[in-house]
Amino acid sequence: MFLITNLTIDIASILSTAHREDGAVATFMGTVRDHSGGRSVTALQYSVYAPMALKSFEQIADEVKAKWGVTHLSIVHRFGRLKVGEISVAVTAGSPHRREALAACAYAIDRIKTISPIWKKEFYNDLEGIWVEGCDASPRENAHVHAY
Amino acid sequence: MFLITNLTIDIASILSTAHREDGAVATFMGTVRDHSGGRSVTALQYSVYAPMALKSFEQIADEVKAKWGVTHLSIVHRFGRLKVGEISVAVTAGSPHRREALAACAYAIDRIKTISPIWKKEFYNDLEGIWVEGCDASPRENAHVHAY
Amino acid sequence: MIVHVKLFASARERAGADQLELDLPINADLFELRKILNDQYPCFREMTGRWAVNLEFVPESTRVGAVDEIAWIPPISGG
Amino acid sequence: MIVHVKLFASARERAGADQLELDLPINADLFELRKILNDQYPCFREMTGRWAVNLEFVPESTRVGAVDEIAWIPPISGG
Repeated sequence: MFLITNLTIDIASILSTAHREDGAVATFMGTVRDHSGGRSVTALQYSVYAPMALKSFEQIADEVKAKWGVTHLSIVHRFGRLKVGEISVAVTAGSPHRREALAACAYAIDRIKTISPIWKKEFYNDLEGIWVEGCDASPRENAHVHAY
Repeated sequence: MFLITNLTIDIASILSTAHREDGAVATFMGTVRDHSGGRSVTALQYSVYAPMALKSFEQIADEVKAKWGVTHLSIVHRFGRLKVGEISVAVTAGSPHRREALAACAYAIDRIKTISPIWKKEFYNDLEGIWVEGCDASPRENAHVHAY
Repeated sequence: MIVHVKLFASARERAGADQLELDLPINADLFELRKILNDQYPCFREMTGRWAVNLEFVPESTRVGAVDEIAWIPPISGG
Repeated sequence: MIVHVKLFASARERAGADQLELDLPINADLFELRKILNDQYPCFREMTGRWAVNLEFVPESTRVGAVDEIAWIPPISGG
């Protein structure tokens, strides 16, 4: 399942789509922290280039399946305004083996942060909000960085 | 939270105890596979030396917190009879950083398989059931194997 | 030829628009597009980012046409 | 002195009991306990496993007393 949604991410329903017969299911969830760079964060806003982000999720799933033979990978990402503690992203991998499921989750979240066109704006108590500038690697550089 | 239970593991309620303000929550779930060593598995039975297993969970949490600075680790393990697809174990780690949360989950599940006194009996279509003989490492060997 | 450049996040806010319309020479590449963008919208001169064409990251040497979906991708921060 | 040895999983099934009662010399260690166990319950001779005393894995050289909780831990397979 690949999903970009402005609704609360329901982790139980995501897990119900995992192939439990596989033996191992690993999940990573990113949640909104109450601080960033020493400042108190009150809310976040995610903006997404949705069709390209979904395509990137499919690409990441293909990479993960090729590298670790996991049988299932789902990626769900929020957009819009999020409160502290809410889930911004959930990655779930199902595999016959635990190491592969966990490695697939770690790889997928790294790749999302490198190639998925999604932007985070942080809001503080007293400011307008600032777009966080994260990864700007060229696609070719990515290929090297992530060739592990 | 450390729990040994004969009831269905409710992953949503476990995740609700994770510290979502942390930024990163990783979960590993082991589920009952429908095959093992080429044979079709119909059910599993877990037997636990409960007070020692709970003590081992606490030890694993201490190790994980010392190694990766994760703020939260929960371990829940089933006992009794389980059907194919049911969750046998759920490990959840909360941390400010994703790599630590995922590494903590991977480490904790490896340690459970090495030091927690829990035994699995596999049932097949036509047989009485066989106790799976897994880890028999001495405590001293463990210390070396897991010193990463 | 007329092309449209989709904008997101900080670039969208600085330009004050979801997308920009530009008149490019036939067979132009993204390097030429960037020069025209910088001339017409000075706020772009300081911006870092990547190009995407038809939902894929591409190098600046890529030639674009009127039917291509062109997007300017500022440094990303999802996850 | 009388000690009790808790059994689990395959050991419990083979011995047909949750725990066994043994009469050991004072100050005996687990190595001596194992010898007495093997003599009285021949099914133990082929068993591999570890010793736990008071909920901790311990080496065979550990001395045990009547108040200790002694458990025989066959190869584990949790997770």
